[in-house]
Amino acid sequence: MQKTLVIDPGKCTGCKQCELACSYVKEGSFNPSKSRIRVFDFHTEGRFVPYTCTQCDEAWCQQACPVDAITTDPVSGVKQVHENLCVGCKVCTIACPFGTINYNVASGKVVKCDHCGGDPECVKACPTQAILYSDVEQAGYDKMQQWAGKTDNAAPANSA
Amino acid sequence: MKHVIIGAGPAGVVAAETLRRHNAKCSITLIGNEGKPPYSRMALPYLLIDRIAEPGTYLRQSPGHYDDLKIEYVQANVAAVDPDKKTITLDEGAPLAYDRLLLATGAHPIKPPIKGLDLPGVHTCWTLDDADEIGALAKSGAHVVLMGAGFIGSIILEALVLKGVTLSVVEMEDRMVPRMMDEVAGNMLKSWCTSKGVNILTGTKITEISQGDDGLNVTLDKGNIPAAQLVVVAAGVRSNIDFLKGSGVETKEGVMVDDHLQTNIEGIYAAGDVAQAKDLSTGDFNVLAIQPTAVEHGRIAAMNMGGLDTPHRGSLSMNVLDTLGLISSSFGQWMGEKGSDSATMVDKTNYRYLRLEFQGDCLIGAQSVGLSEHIGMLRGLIQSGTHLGNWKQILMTSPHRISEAYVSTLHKNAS
Amino acid sequence: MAWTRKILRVNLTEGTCVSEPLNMDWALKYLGQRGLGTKYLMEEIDPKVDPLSPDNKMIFATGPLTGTCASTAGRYSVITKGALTGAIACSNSGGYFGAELKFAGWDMIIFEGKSEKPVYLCIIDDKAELLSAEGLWGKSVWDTDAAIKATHQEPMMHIAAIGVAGEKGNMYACIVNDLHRAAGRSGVGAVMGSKNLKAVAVRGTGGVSVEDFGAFMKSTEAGKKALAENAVTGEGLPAYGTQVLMNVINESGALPTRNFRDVQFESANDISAEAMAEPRRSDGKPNLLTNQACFSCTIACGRISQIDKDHFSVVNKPEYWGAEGGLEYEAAWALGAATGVKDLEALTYANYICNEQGYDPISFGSTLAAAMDMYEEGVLTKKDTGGVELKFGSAEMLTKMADLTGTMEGFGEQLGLGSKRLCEKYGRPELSMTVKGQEFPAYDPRGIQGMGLTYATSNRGACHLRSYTVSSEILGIPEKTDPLSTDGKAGLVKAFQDATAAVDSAGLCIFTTFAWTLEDIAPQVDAACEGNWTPDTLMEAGERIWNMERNFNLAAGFSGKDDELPKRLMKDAAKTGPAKGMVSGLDKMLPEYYEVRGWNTKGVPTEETLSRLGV
Amino acid sequence: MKITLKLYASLANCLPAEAVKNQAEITVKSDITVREVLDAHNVPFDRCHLILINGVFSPPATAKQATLKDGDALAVWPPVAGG
Repeated sequence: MQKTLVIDPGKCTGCKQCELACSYVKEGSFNPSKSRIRVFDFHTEGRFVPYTCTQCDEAWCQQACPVDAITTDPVSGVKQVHENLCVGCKVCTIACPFGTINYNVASGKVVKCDHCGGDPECVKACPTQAILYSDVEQAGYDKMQQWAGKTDNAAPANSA
Repeated sequence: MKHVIIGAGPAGVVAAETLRRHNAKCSITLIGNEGKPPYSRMALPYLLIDRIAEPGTYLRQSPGHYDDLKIEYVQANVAAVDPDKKTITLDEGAPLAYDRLLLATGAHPIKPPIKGLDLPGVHTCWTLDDADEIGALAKSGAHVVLMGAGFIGSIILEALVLKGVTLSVVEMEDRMVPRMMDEVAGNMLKSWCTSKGVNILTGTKITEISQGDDGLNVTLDKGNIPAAQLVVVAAGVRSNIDFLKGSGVETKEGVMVDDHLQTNIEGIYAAGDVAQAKDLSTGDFNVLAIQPTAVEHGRIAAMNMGGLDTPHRGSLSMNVLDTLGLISSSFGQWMGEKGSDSATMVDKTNYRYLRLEFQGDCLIGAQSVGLSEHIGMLRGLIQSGTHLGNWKQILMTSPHRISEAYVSTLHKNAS
Repeated sequence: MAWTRKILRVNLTEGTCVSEPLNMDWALKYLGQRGLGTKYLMEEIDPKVDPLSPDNKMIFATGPLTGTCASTAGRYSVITKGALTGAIACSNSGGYFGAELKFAGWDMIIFEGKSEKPVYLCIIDDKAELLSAEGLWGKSVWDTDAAIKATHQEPMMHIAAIGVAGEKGNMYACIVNDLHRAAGRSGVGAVMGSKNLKAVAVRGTGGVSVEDFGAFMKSTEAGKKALAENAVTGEGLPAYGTQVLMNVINESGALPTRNFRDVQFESANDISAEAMAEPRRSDGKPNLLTNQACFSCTIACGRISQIDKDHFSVVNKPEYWGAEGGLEYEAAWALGAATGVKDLEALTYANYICNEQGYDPISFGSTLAAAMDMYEEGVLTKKDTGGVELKFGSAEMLTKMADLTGTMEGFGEQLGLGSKRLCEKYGRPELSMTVKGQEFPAYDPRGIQGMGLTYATSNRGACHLRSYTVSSEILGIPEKTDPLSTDGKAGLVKAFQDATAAVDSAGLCIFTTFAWTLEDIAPQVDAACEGNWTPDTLMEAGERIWNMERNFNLAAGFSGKDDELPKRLMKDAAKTGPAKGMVSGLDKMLPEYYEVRGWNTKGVPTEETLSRLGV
Repeated sequence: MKITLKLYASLANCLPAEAVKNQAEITVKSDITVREVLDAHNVPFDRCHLILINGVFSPPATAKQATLKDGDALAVWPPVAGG
């Protein structure tokens, strides 16, 4: 069963525990600027929105990669960057219409959320269950997918 | 159904894979002509600096990838296309029949009509072979002249500097990357490169190259530079369409295609650098020789070839560049258009720049320097035509808040 | 590890920013933030300096845990000689600024001297520079925040700034970071203003490491679990915030009302957490919008509010219609009960202005209450107040005075003196409810006896955050003591003071101690830091810090005589509630306190005590 | 006899309908215990952390013994804190 991060901004308090957990696991230190998940703070709305890769079906990043450094895990559907293959050309960073694959200057490679191999640290670190790891059928995901569809430069297929 | 794809760049390979994904049985033939597995020109600069070995440039990494997908990979030059007989002629061997044909022959670097560009030591940087030859000449301490500071030139620029050469860049336009960025950004890049010890000559033309005692003498329309051990020509590219002469396939700058990426002849499609296809921003038909467009074309053309009616809305022009550590990008109508609102933030001291172009409350173009976080959002906003509502006004004075605007409007649209 | 081991020294007179190594010998004795910052200040300034002179220094200090994933580990403190008090000042703030400073690679910033022209400090990782703030001078904290982010095209920057109050020398001006979190007390913002320093803007992209990640992740996870499972930190604080105390303290007969004339406020419920959550009659929406956490905090007690657009305070002022930092208990008390105002929306507005222009709502409300007291007694007249009737209970007057104090105009300039100076100026010093020049917070020492000793002995002047015995005396945490008794309070206060100093020095929030003891905290500090950190060594560090702060004050000219409470609390008995008929028993507690502290009868630490602690 | 019942924070749900500003005057039998009052209003006793009778702390452990007299105010909170 494919699972995805289901984010409920209504529950987010803006504590950034997700960013700390992510950066610790991925970068080996507490460093929100290197986190694959980022909490946006809409101060005048009193709203906090955790934001990261939706592992979209279109996989713009994967398609755009000129050296096959990004693959889709056949079971989980997660798009993974293979560091040994990534040359750091950054084409994926402009191709991804969500802006969720980013260049890491220190490593010279791109980085993105990979669900920590099926046990996402951000989910475990969130004190308010604003980030859950659930089946893709969960509400909300479909809507994100619809939006993703709008960014496709192919119009919806009539018969797919 | 027999599908033949001419050209084994990203457009061709993605098309072959897409065909296979949607049809397990059809016959797919992919034709390359460089005697190599399909590889990516985007990766050449990284090969030059030994960050990767040649296999690292291959478009697909798993061995047996094409065999596994039952994609027949053929090495040949295509001499002609005969739409009446539905065959193509190869330079060797028997003609090849097709039911559907994809022209994905890409482009080739332009060699401007300047005397001396055929001399040894003058190279374009387009193929694996080119990279080998440049690599051999670009020795530490050598003086290298790079002709052209467009997108491709600027990508090679970094690799050359990292090789330890002394570099002079000669660009005839008034700034670097003139077709990707405006004066502010182009000059920011120039000043950055200059500060890193690269001699950038803009508004300057190479008039002649000749063999001298110390190397190649490069004559300029103004000023002088030392003799060079290597001249790299990056003066733009042109679609590979010569083989279509007389075929009846309509060409202008590239192969003209409709909104299904089909040419004027039924059953023949074109994709990638060779296709003159719809530009999302303008609605005009242009050659958009960039990697993401090649991939999109390949996928959409293949869907249509396979019988899945898939209109092409148009591709979005976009580029990202890393110039000696300074990252820049441009998207869509970055130069704005008539009646568009422009918001800019300039920080020359710290080499940061952001320019947003709006039509109404929609983003239609953008360029950035010194920003690399979430830049894909710029594409997302332009391509989706998202109405930014109140955020438009905020962005007019605070363009740096673009990612907040994006997430905010994305959530409103998604919920 | 945990420490970045780097200090940024900013000489405002010279305009220089220099990096220097952290003194690790001191770090191992004073931990960080409050303790270590105070140690540096002690070593570098003459305690007798005029707080507003260039010779005073101002230190922004993080704790070793700041920036880590330990719950609440996002704090920083501003340490200086306080403008309001002339005593050691250490104002602790949350939000995100402290962690960002750490991510930029700095444990501490030491500001010295005075800039000739307004400047702000811009730190982007290891690059620090002073930039002109002439275009920012006169701007509010909020406008400054937006302008600096726009200038640097950096939405991820975190900014600590002063508003007009700090620029114009409001004696209780604070330093506000992240728009509504403040290093609030003792006038640290006035010190910043006196140096012509408008703001500190930070963007950090480096990481914070700890000594033993394995042990650290284990101990911080256990800590977070304890906070989540504790009913107070896991449910009470996130749902109701600190404001839930309004009814508790009122019911207990310890809610200082109308400048401590009364100990219960008849309208307490109107300005309580319960009222904030209640849909308004006017527009059907509650005042409270949501809760917000500071960096790394798994409690999330912060209130975010929205004022009714039609309320008189904001009508036709759309800039105040959005969500902003809402009322916390202390602010609601000072702006409400202390002044007798029961209009929740008016209090919320006044609180916004405190954040926007950067001044402490506790001191402001208390000072306004003292002014009202003088007005009602006829000492102040309309002539003094610019025509305003300074009567207890007027919401319109409150919002007007908040505006004027923010910009230091009209009578606002007088209010900006603080209660002590204002009352002295008008010949009624006894009406100033202060200790060492600092206004009281929201607990009446007649109804909560331990708080009387807490206020009297607090090194930064009257303060609840130096030993929050309310926790024990009212809430029963960690164990219940009788709020009306003075028995054992000396020891209780000392224990709270020392433990609090340790928590403040680690980079953690004191609110964790509703669930944590030093037994929970020590493993987290020990895993993060070099040195041997146990509950005992933390407690000892806390005691060392307390004595050091005391020494600063003694050297600054304070003595045991300053460990006193205003006459009203010693002579005028509480009129209602459980404490009816009682006054503060400070005179009984103080000698005992000196004894348990190892101080002589004049309140001076003995040689033996100092040498035992290695001060 | 009459007492004033005051329930705060999450316990406010248990207040009688006529309650205003978290309190209601209720009629109860003489010598009623704290526990009996709370049970009569379905106040979850395990959530009753802070019990004040006329402002004076009454330990929850003694709720079954602690009796109220006419005119008393019984105020109860779930676990809360502030600062």
